[in-house]
Amino acid sequence: MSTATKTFEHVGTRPIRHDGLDKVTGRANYGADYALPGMLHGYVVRSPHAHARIVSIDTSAAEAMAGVKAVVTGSDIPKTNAKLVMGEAALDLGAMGDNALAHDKALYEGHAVAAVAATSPEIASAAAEAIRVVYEPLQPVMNVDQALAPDALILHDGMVTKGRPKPDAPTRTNVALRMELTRGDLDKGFAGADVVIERTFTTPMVHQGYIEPHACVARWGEDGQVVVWTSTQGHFVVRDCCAGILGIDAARIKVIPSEIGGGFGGKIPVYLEPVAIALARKAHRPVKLVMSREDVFRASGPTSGTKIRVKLGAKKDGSFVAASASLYYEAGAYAGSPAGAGAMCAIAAYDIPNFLVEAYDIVVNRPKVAAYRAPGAPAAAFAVESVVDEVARRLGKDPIELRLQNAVREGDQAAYGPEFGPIGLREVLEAARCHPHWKAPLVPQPGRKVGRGVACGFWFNAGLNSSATVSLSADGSANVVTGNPDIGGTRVAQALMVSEELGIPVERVRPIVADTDSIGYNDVTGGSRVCYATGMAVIEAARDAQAQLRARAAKIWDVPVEQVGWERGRAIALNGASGREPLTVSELAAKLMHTGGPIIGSATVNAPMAGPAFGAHICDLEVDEDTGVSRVVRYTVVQDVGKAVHPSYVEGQMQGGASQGIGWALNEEYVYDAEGHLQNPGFLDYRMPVASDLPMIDTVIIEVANPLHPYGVRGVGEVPIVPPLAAVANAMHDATRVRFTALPLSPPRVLAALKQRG
Amino acid sequence: MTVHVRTTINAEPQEFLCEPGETLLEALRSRLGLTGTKEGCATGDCGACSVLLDGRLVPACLVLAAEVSGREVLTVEGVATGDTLHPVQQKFLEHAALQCGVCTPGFVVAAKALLDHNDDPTEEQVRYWLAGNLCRCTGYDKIVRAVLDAAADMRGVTV
Amino acid sequence: MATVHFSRGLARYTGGVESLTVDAPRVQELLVVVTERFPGLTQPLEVMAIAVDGEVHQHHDYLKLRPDSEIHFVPQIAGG
Amino acid sequence: MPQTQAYEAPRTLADAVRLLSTDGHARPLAGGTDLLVQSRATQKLPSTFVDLKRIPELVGIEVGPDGLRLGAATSAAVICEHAEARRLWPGLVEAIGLLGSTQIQGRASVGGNLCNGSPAADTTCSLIVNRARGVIAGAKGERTVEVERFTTGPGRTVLEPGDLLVALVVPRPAARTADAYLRLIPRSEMDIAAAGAAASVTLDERGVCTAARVAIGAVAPTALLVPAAADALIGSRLDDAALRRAADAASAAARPIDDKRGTAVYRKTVVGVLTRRAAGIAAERARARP
Repeated sequence: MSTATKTFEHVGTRPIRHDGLDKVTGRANYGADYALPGMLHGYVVRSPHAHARIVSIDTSAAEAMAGVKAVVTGSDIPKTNAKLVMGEAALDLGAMGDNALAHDKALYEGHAVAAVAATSPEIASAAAEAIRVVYEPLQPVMNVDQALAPDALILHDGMVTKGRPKPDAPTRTNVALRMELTRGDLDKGFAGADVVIERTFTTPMVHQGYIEPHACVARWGEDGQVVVWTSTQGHFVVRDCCAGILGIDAARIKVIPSEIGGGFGGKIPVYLEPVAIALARKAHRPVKLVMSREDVFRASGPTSGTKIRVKLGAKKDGSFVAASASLYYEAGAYAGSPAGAGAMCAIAAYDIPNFLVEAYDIVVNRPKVAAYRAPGAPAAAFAVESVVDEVARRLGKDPIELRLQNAVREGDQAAYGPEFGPIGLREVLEAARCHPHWKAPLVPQPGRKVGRGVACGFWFNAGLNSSATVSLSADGSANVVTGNPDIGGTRVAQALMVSEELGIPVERVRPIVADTDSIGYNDVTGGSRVCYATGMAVIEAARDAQAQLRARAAKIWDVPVEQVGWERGRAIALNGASGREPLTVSELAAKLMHTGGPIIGSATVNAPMAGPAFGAHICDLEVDEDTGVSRVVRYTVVQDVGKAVHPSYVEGQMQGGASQGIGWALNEEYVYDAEGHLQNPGFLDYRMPVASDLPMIDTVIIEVANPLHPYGVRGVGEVPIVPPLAAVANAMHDATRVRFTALPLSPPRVLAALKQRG
Repeated sequence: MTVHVRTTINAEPQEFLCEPGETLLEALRSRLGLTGTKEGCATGDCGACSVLLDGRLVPACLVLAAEVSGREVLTVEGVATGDTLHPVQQKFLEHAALQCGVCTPGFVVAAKALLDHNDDPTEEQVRYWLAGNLCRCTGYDKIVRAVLDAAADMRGVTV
Repeated sequence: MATVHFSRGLARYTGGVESLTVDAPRVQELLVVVTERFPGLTQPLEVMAIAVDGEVHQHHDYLKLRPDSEIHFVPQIAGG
Repeated sequence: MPQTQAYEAPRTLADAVRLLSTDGHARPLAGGTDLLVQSRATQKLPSTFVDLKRIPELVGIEVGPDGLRLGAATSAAVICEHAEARRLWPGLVEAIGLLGSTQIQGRASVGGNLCNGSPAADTTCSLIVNRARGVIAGAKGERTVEVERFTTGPGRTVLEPGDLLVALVVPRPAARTADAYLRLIPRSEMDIAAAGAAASVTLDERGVCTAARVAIGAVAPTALLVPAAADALIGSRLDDAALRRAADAASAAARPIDDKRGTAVYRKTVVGVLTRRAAGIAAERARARP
């Protein structure tokens, strides 16, 4: 059956999520909610310097304090060169261990240098103060320009630029990687252009801003078995990282995921877990570590600040003929910014015959960046979609028309390599063009200017590895077990898939996120992959169970299994075995023990590919030209989701991604002083959108089936953070006629530009 | 000097000992096992620890545990009546007004406080009332709709 | 014979050669042939994934090649 | 970090003053929204928290013939619910209503906002333009201080060790007098002001401004009373030209700094805009009054 015409009975409905009741009543347990008998409280000592050599650490006074049970430093974390293959990327376990507890150098303000475990939080923090760390402060390297300066201080001796030919002589560089994408003949392309726009853009380092700080409890059993309770996007990755960093067999570590209070990519790396395990090993008692909000801002997760140069050439008729772009991304303290992904997304929406896109991954004395929702793509889209907007204005073209004219379609070779299968960019743009929002007149309020902007966004989405089991109970209810922490409603989506396959009402399907000992390997909840890839595992597991149920029906009917079909959740007798009443799952389940025992369907998928997805956002913005204060007053998100399994949570992803992007565009930024001290490590001055900052966020779900998934599902969660930066900036341009090339569009910056405009 | 606190929490008498500098949030979570009240910032900027103190919405991270002697505290664990959810809780479920859910207890308590004194708020009133509750997942759209719908539901019940 | 395509960027390390036909059963053997022929490609290819007939693979060593397979090198995607 | 040794909730003013004057490291606790955050951030916990909220003089709001008396520890939420206060001092009550989120409103007090000594405190400018005075109790007895003299620098006030701000008293506005307060924050809520301006104007029967006070915040080490801005308004009909002159005077008086909340240039500009708008709103309100 083609997915386009496939009709669904359960998928596409909006049942109440199974974990919802516990969450609205306060019963759900998050990372910091665990407590064990005899548990100690940990405290992490962090560097006050952005860049410093660690000369010595004296822990003796702390260790001598009553109630202090363990102290650890970098010397408790073995140095390693090991890499861990995690899905798409290799994680550098050496860097991760050094980030968890610094060995030789503190590489950013907040870098962990030691940790203590004590019988109370108060004793732990007092002991932390008693730890004497002698630093030799070094000049901090705070941004791309400083890192690339000829006389720049080098963060890591021996760093070589990957992607470049091996140097003959040792080099000193802060550039961890250079990559490029090319096609055609750039010079010839630009020579044929009637309009060429070239601009350089900057975006600030921003944080994922999950509300739940990182937290974990670790227990080192006397039999050497380690148990970790933690809030993470991937407990298998926590297990494998801790095993690799500490040199323990993965099989000896069991990681139990808590409910997770937001991640957006920032809860993929391990920060606290190896430290908690090391403390628990020394103390012979369970240890709890919780980050403060300041720790979260200073020492976890942000995504790269960037500097991006874009040049785009178009003919008078609007067709794009050439593009070049250079992307410089701050990696933070260790290599690994999403510069490459940014480069691959930059012009992915457009069919451009000649291009050169190059990307640089640059280390600086800021926290090591973590993934953040479509990592790398929003900054690249801000730059490219701003320039596309400018080309449209220059040519007097409708910005959606211009994008439609150049939009990639099925069969085109993507700028980043492969050929596109069925994709929904044109459908998305058509829907945006037809949306009442795009046609509505702009009504300025007294004293305010109003403008409208539009922008596209693209994300690859990921497939990767997932396992699932579906087990049937004798009463006809079922458990579906996976290994992906549920951040935004994936459990109910998985239950819907089981309902679809087996005909069991969704409230009788219980979805479970199991620990690392209780289900096969699962890659992280990330890459917008859970509904897609883990969903495929769930569907396959359900179909496995369904096949077994058919065999049981065959047994009951005493017919060959080939004569048993499956329709709307019931076993039916096919021709040759007619006259037998269909058997429901409940009826079959009631006879399980008479027909061969329990039924467990299971599946493991290794999905190398996913369906890429596009979105387009429309933003109306009001700006007070006397103060530079702006507000988003109307916002519409249009996105191809393949197939919406639970439309409410699909809309929620679209709305949430958009609001994060709006925050990035308007007010969020890491503010460092010249010495590398973060000035705004709290929610007061790191200004994420609050309820009164935003309008309702309208959503339009487009469903262009993804042929790689049995229901046509595509990843949803990441695309919606890609367009807002440019959509907001383009709206600001529409309102003020000023092209902003630097984010955020904070009131002082806007007012300064308006004054300059005159 | 440990402080002895006698108070009422979720309509039940409670007694506990605490440190004089300990916050209500710390006492609820680590002494009383009421972990439904969450810590997102400990500086009063996120609303995850919202509780009602004598019916007034406050951040539990900026209240000393010792202060609640002789007073009444309502946490998210006390919002439902037995098995019956408060309309705000029910509407949060129906509207999918939560994703990760860690901000949800704070929103539930704050929204209940709003509807306790204004059962017909405008969208703008809901947004400003809840401006101290950060949610990073939803963009607030479904939360605001859920609260407005809960208000309508409550008016329907009482009219 | 599978055909390997080098982007203009990579062609800097192949002396301008933009494609090459290679007789190899699997990607692993193909890469040996390619890097023996163009040793300068070794480092640049470290940060690339491989697209075989339009499908991108990160773990590609044992992937079987067809006689008409088309191979492109594409950047790896980090995180997600 | 040294631990707090005691929590005290005295029932009388005398007990509170005694507790505070006998222990130099004791700190008065009203709403705690600044005190608790700062003591954690600086790792300096007071030896004793002296909770003021069980002292009758410190809590409550009264509007009488002489004007307004605000117990220093009264929460913002309680004040904002007082209809008569809202009617008589709309700008002041709006400023109080801007103290943080709904949750913070349930705790934060005007006294605390003032004693915290922040140049960006939302209530200070409004108190100043309304000629508010602080009633201070101390070991040496009671005294009152005009609010414009209360703050002496960032985080510094006229309070001496053992002193306690008991209440704020605000005289009843004259006929055809009204106030307004505006602040500039990047978001719609939850921010500290990058600049703020309050104005109070008095009109005669013909609509001519006979008295005015203008105060600006977050643009100098303390909130500033700006007589030059008031002078620009007095004698005018509060027309656009007068409002603009007041704005220029406010900008000229501002001595802001660059920080994470705004640039000096920005603050100097917008404090004028806020002054113009606040004075305009105050004028409209005054015109609507008998």
